[in-house]
Amino acid sequence: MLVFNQLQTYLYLALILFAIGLYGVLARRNLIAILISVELILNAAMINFMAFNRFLAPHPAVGQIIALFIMAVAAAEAAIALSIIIAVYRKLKAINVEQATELRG
Amino acid sequence: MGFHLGSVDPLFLTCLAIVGLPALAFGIIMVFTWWRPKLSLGISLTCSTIPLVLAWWLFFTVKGTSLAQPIITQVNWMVSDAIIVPFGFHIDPVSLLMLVLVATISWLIQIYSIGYMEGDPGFARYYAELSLFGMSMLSLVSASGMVQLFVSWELVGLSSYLLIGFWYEKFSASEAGKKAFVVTRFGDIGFYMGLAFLLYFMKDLSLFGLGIADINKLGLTHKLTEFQITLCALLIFCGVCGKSAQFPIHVWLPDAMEGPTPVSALLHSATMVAAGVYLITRLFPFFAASPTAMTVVLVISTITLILSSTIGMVAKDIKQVWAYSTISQLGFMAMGLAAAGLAHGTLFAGYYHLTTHAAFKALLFLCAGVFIHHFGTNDFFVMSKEGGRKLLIPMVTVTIAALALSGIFPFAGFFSKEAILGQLWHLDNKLWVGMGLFGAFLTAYYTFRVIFVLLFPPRLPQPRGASWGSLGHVLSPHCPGYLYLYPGLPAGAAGKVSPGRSPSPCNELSPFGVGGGLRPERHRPGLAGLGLPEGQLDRLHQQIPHN
Amino acid sequence: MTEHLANFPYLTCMLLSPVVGLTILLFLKEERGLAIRMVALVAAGISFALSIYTFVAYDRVLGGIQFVEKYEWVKGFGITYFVGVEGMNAPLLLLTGIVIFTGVLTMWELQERVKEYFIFQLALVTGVFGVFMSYDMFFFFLFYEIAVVPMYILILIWGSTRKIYAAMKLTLYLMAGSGLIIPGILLLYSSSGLFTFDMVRLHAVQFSPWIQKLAFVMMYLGFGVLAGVWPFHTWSPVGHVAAPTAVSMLHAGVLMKLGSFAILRIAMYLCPQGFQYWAQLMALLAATGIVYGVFVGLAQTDLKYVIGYSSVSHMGIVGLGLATGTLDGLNGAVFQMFAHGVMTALFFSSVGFIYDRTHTREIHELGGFSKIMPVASAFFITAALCGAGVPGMASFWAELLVLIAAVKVFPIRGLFAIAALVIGALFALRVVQNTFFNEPNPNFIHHEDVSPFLGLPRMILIGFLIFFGLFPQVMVGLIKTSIVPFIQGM
Amino acid sequence: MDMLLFGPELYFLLVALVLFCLSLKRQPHPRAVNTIAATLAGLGVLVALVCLFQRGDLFFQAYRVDLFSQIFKFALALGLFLVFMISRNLAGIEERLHPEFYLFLTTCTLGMMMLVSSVELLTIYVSLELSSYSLYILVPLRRGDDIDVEAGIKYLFIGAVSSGFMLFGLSYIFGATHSTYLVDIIPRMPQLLASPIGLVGVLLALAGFLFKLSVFPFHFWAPDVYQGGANQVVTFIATASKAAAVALVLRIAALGASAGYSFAQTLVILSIVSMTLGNLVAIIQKDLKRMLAYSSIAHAGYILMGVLAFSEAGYASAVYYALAYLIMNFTVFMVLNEVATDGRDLKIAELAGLYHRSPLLTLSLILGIFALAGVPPSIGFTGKLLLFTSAMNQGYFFLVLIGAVNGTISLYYYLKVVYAAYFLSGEGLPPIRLSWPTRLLNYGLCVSIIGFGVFPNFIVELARTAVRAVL
Repeated sequence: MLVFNQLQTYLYLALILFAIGLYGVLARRNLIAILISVELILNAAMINFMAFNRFLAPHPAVGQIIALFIMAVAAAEAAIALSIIIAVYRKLKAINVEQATELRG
Repeated sequence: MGFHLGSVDPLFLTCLAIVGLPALAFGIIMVFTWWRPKLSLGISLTCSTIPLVLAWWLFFTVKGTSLAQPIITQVNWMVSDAIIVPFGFHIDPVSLLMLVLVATISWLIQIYSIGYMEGDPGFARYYAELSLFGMSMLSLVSASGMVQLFVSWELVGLSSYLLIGFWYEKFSASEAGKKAFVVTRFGDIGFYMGLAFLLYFMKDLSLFGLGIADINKLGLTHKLTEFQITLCALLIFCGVCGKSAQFPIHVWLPDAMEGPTPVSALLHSATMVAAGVYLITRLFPFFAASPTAMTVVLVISTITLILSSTIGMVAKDIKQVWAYSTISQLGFMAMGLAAAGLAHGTLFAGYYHLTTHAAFKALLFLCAGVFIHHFGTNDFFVMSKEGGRKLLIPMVTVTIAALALSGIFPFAGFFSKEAILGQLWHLDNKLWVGMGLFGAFLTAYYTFRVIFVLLFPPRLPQPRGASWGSLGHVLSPHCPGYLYLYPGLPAGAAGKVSPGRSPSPCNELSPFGVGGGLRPERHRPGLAGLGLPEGQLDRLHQQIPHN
Repeated sequence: MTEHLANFPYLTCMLLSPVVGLTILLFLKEERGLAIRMVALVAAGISFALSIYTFVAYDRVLGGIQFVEKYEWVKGFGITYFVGVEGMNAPLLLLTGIVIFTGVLTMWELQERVKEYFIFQLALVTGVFGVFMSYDMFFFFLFYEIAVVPMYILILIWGSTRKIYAAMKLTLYLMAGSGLIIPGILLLYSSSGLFTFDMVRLHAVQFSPWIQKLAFVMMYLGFGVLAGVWPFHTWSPVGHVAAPTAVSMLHAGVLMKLGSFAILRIAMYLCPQGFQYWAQLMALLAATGIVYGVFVGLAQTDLKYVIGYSSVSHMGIVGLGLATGTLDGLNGAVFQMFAHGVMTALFFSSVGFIYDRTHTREIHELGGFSKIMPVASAFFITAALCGAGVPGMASFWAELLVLIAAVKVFPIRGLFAIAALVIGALFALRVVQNTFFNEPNPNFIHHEDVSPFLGLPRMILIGFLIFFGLFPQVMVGLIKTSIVPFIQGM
Repeated sequence: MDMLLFGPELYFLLVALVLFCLSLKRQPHPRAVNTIAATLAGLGVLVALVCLFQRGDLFFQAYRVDLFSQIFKFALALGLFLVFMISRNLAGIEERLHPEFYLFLTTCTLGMMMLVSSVELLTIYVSLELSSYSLYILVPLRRGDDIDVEAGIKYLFIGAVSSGFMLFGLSYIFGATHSTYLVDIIPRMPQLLASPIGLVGVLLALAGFLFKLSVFPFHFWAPDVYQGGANQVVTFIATASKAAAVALVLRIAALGASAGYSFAQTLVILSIVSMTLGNLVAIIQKDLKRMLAYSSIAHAGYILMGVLAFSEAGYASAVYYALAYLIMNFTVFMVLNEVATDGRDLKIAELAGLYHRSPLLTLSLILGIFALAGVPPSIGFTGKLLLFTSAMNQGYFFLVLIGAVNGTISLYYYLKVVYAAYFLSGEGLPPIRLSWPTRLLNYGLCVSIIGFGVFPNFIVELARTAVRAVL
């Protein structure tokens, strides 16, 4: 299929993922959901890197390397985020951002 | 430093000494010796005696000047771009005479005040302020530039304010001082604006120091349009109105009598109030160049004359009477000057009256001071009841002065008034001379109302004990004043009726003669068949072309 | 003068003397009151002496900028340390010297937080000296701000009468002014193409008319706030009332001059065409300020308010003089800056003394003060007379020059100004009358008069007023040496 | 490989290891840990100083050591050392967690040091995340209320989103230029920026750094984190991390230097909104740290003025201002830490009577606040004026005007602090005793605030030399 062999396809895919992630970050109230949305954004970036690597700069495997790095870093991020979310849950007995309203002004 | 004496002109130095010494006295007393009355008195007296001597010396030695050719000796006081302010002296007969007059009267007042102000807590301050006044007045009459004149003018106002409000704990006194200062300053707005306008109109002259001679030249040569001259002259006349208490801003002068009586005598009758009239005299050619301005002056002064005379007729306070009389006489002087201007005549009559008036009005006030001091009241009806006529010497002198004021022959007042009426006669509209005569009549009326009330009390009072003794006590410190004043007047007046004498004014001057400097040489036909005195000044003045 | 002396950094010493003084003060213990005062006095005294020296030693024949010190400061941004003296700033340096020296003496009896007080005052003075001597816009503005900001603390701690409000208002007004000044200065800096803050070099640049108009109006308004230009003056009476005595002296006496000096020094100097364009407005605002100050002042009952409003009207004269753009007007404006500075310092120091003793400044409460404190009263009366424009005092000449020049250029506005000023005499007299004359208030009878020591600073001020009143040429001649080339350059 | 080239990073890596070992102890002695950490950090400053003039490339040109980076490394080391100095009384964090506090601050510093040297996209990303994650952990470390985790979660999510943005933007840049090396990217930028995709890429890439710098619209975290985090942690975030962010913003913005109008205009708008918003909201704040947070948003706006000038002068002034901001903001935080001995949040009104409690602290506070407000003769003033100058040189008249007006607005709330410290009386509050290192620190800060304000030439020249490498 020709469409899978085109850069645009992947770029649009990434863009859609990015948009979904952004929407999730802004619209969701559940901390876990927000975390997943953030991961979606990162994934969008990863797809971009891979796609560019594949179609435009094939010689060095930079894009792939970057994608690997992003995975690792995202994993670390998820670990930290989850640990804080657990702390939040312990203190507030909820993981809803609406509960976190102490800081205002 | 910017202030260079330049070539040291002895005349300049002399004048500087005359003007500067009293200023020095003021400074020294105010800063260093204000808590030591005797020392302050000494300083003040020294610094007024030397100017007195120097003024007289100048009067006798300076020759060859005229209104048209004054001796001007000056240095630059401040040099900005278009504004160059000279500091110096304008010596001509008019200023010389006034210099002598002012120096003498202020010296006398200082002498007179030794007793009058004795024991006053503000004795030193009083002398400092008198010195300040002397300095400013001397500088006013001899100033070579308009700015210097204005400076002195304001300083005169200031010292007058200080002296009127001398007893500042007294609410009325400080109010009166303030009133005097403020009211005269309202006039000064006009003066200031007039000067500013003069400079404005004279834009093309980059080096225009506003010297008096320059302004006069301006009037004579009509470098400005008549409208401009009229505008400036009228604005300057506002200042004159303020200082010389012309209608409608004469209101301060009667209140100014709150000050110590010597102050009233000095400032508010003889010298300071005359400054306005003197200014018109000074700038006579300039004023004369604008008939409109002169007409305004004439109208205002006539109103002043009539109005204040009528008020004087009902006042009960002796000082108030003399105050209103002063206003009316100032109006009279201004009338004379205005008439001279309008009729292309000479400036001399009004100015002449100024000098004679200075003498007899000072005398009137000093006598009033004696009465007030003696009876402790200002009401001459009360004085009369309590035996005012028993004070023989003051009674005699006051009567003589009153005669002079009323213009009775052969006293000085007669000649000067006659001269003014003569000027008025030359005007086309004879209404003015009528008004002048009416005013002169009113003057005689209110003057002699006081004299008659004093002389003829309704019933004789119980004789007060030790009348002479107390009189002596009161009079002794004042003697020098009388020495000058009351023999002086008849002598001066007498001089005027002897036309055949030598024409030189100087060598014939009686040491007592205030009006001596104006000694006439001959008469010319005038009003009522009497001669209009025509002095040397007058003659010199005629050399100035009138356009 | 030997070569050695000629190269001596007089101006830097003048500038650093307060800095050194305040550094020493930082390390002195609060308890050592006398030492603190002495240090402050010596620091102020050195500056004072040097300011007199530069005033006297300035070579009037030679003219130009003298005592120049010039070092490259920040190369990359064209900032130079460039100080010098010429005719227009020598009087103002002298003024600053006078006011700070007398100010320290005036505050000799201060008891509360003495050390800090003098620290801040010396800091403020450093700024003032700096502004007057700087020829580099960066340093000019730097010192300008240094002079303005300590006011906040000085008023806040040692002030009186609505001080919190006053301090905040004053600071914000002045800082808002700075907000306009910075873009104005930088506009000139960057559009010159020279990338230098050096005013003398910038002066040679012909800016486009558009830039001149824009930069001028920004700097005029910005500096005008400090100069008390109507209608941006409202901070000034409030601030003067709230400030402690010596600060009022410095503030009304010197600080307001910073504004008008800056308008002259930067705005008019660098943007002559902008000035031409806005001169009408300047004159209008100045004349309005004069009239307004006089009439509002008449209605006040607090002595300091009276003086505060009189400052507005007197600073209006400075503004009017500047607006004329003529030699006479500018001479007069600079002279007026000096004269008004000394006069107001005298005013405030007299009022301060009275307030310290009686704790009131209400005119109707202080009757007959002359009876109780003749000397203290005499000082105030002298100042009042000077304020009323009585000849023989320095301000008379300044006003004369400005007014006559103003009538020439703006006849109607000039006449209004003259009328207002003469009426201004009422100002002074009403105050003098009600405060010092009449029956003494029995509450205050026991107060003692000014001691000779405290009288000394006031005497110095009066001395300067009268000296320059009698010999105005000493001042005008000096000012002229710099105004003449200034006008030619415009 | 010359060890000195990688000296500071290696050194701090070692420090991190040491601290890690300390954190393994069951009952660490807080004072001892602090002494060790502070000493090590102090040595770190020296190491950074020694390496100041190193030049070279490492790791296949992905890592460049030049004056620009070394200056920032020095600043970071200094910042870390200063924060450790004021951490003797670390009341805001439980004692058993103290070694972690030092450990993560050190790793964060390490990350930032690598960040300022990175000239390759992946390196940048990894270094950035290293420093960010350390901070994500540090913020919720605070003992007590729930606000710490709340702040932590906000910080984390906004940080994560912005780094997602950045990554997404970087991917476009990579796609368009086929390289991850800035050296290769920069020459290709002009044609790239002509296309919308390139512009979007650069702007998105900036997001990550604008987040660190708390520029609008990535500023939301700042007030909450400032208030929620432990005082010392916030001090670090407000000072050292800001400096690193400036360095990176400068590097990335240089990519857009040739973009011309639209890119610069975007930055102009961000700058104006940041400073206006920050200043206006700061006015109503009662909590000192929150106020400082908004002020930091405003200051980020100022710094952008230097960035968007895209000139040597502009960059130099931004560098100068970043260093200045480090010093002056630190001064204020130091006072805050000394006053809030129990690690609580400090209301502005609680500064009352500070003058009587400690004149020295008051002096430092006033100098710091005035420097933030841009009052001469402080570094804040000089820095701000240099920023304005360089912006004006590029013709941004209205930007400078708005900046200057903002200066006035900001003065209002800064003066409230001065007012509280100087004027409100704090009856009955005990005097604050300062240890001699703190005293020395106070003197040092005061002198440098004034000294570098009046004699800025050295730093400015250094900065100019440094930024030549970037542009």
